[in-house]
Amino acid sequence: MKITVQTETFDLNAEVAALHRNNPSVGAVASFLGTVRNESGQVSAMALEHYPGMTEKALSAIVQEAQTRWAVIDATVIHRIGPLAPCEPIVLVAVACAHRGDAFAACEFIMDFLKTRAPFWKKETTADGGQWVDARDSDETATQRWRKPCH
Amino acid sequence: MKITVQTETFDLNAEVAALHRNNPSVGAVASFLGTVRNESGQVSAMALEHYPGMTEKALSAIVQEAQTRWAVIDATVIHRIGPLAPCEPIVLVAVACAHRGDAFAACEFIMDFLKTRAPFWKKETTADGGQWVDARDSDETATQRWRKPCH
Amino acid sequence: MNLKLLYFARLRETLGISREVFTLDAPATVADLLDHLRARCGVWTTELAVERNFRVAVNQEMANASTALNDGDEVALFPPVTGG
Amino acid sequence: MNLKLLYFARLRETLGISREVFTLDAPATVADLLDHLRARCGVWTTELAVERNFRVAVNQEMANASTALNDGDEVALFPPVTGG
Repeated sequence: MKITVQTETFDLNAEVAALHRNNPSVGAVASFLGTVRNESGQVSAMALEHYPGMTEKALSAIVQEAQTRWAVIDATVIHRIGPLAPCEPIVLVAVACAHRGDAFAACEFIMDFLKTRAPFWKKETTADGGQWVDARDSDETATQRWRKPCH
Repeated sequence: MKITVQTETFDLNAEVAALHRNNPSVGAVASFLGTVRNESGQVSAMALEHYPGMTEKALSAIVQEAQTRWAVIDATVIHRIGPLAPCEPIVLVAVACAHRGDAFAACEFIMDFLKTRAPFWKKETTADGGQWVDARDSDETATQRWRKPCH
Repeated sequence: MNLKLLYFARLRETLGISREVFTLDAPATVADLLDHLRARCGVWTTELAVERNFRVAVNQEMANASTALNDGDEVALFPPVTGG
Repeated sequence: MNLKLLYFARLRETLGISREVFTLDAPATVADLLDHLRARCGVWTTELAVERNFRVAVNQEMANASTALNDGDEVALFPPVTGG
């Protein structure tokens, strides 16, 4: 498992290759790349703040939970912090499994929990100054659907 | 939309960059990389046969169906044919959307239909000679779950 | 009518043929074509038996037994697909 | 007992503080700590009002109002997270 919080960007090829490591049991790598959106055309920059220490713990716990639910061979989570320009990569989650069903589910699970449980905060810079991004209800809804049914 | 059937390998970075194209509406790229498995250690090579003409049509139809179901900004499907060694990449499906829910769903939908509706056939080479890979029931099951409910 | 028949993967190897032109009286469906092919006996009868798991595409679209055939159609026979 | 309080993102800016050491009588819960902070009045009362949407972590794990506090605990207050 690789969990990294860093200011610099990352290389998708290198990360997927490091995750796969020519392991012949791996048949499926699902990955998610999140990038800075600027739909309004108003965002000149974004800054990511986080809670050092808790971030890494929270991400590790999320990946470990995914590993108990699906047959995950290995997983990588990289989240950037600091200033970012529109279109720049923010986050990479990549999961290697034998089969695609496990890889897709684990990757989406990790992203959904990262969005609501990992202590990162986005602040957008526009001509009007800085504005903290509001949490979206849809992210909490996405997280809730992974709840296991009661027995 | 980019649909390619090719013998040579592909570059994940280049494909994702071409798909994203610095479009500030894109916030999410979900991708799937399928690689040649060799769990038994017996597979020395794999060969992919396909049905030229129908393959491209089938893949285009699958991506178009995904575009009617989710808010897909752009999508890329690359499938390799010919001889492949264990651990080599076979298939790439990458989908760019504004939000991750659409990207994950469309990417998994395309893979599930590719697995059961696109005319590719795998043949593994072992010490005993060539062996056509059998279709898996679980792939058909994965496809069926995307059926829309009747109204 | 003349049909262009194509065979792929395991079926191509077992039947020992990758393509042929086949002449059939119109009107006819995929089921009629399969009956004629099974009448060749041997591997044709066993490989194309109703209970065997194979697929038929007409003009590069998935078809079924009742799909009507027309002069010049391209009809492909192949096992369930296993790409990806 | 002494608590190490941390504030992040919008809360850090609005409250005008990023960290402090806070002394509180034991035993105490997160709810008790919040009551003491609200008693500072002004933005403290409005930002930490029960109906406001904020989160509390104790020793880097998500906590709730009834979470017990111990001497030396690190307590962080922050808005709902928005990474990814």
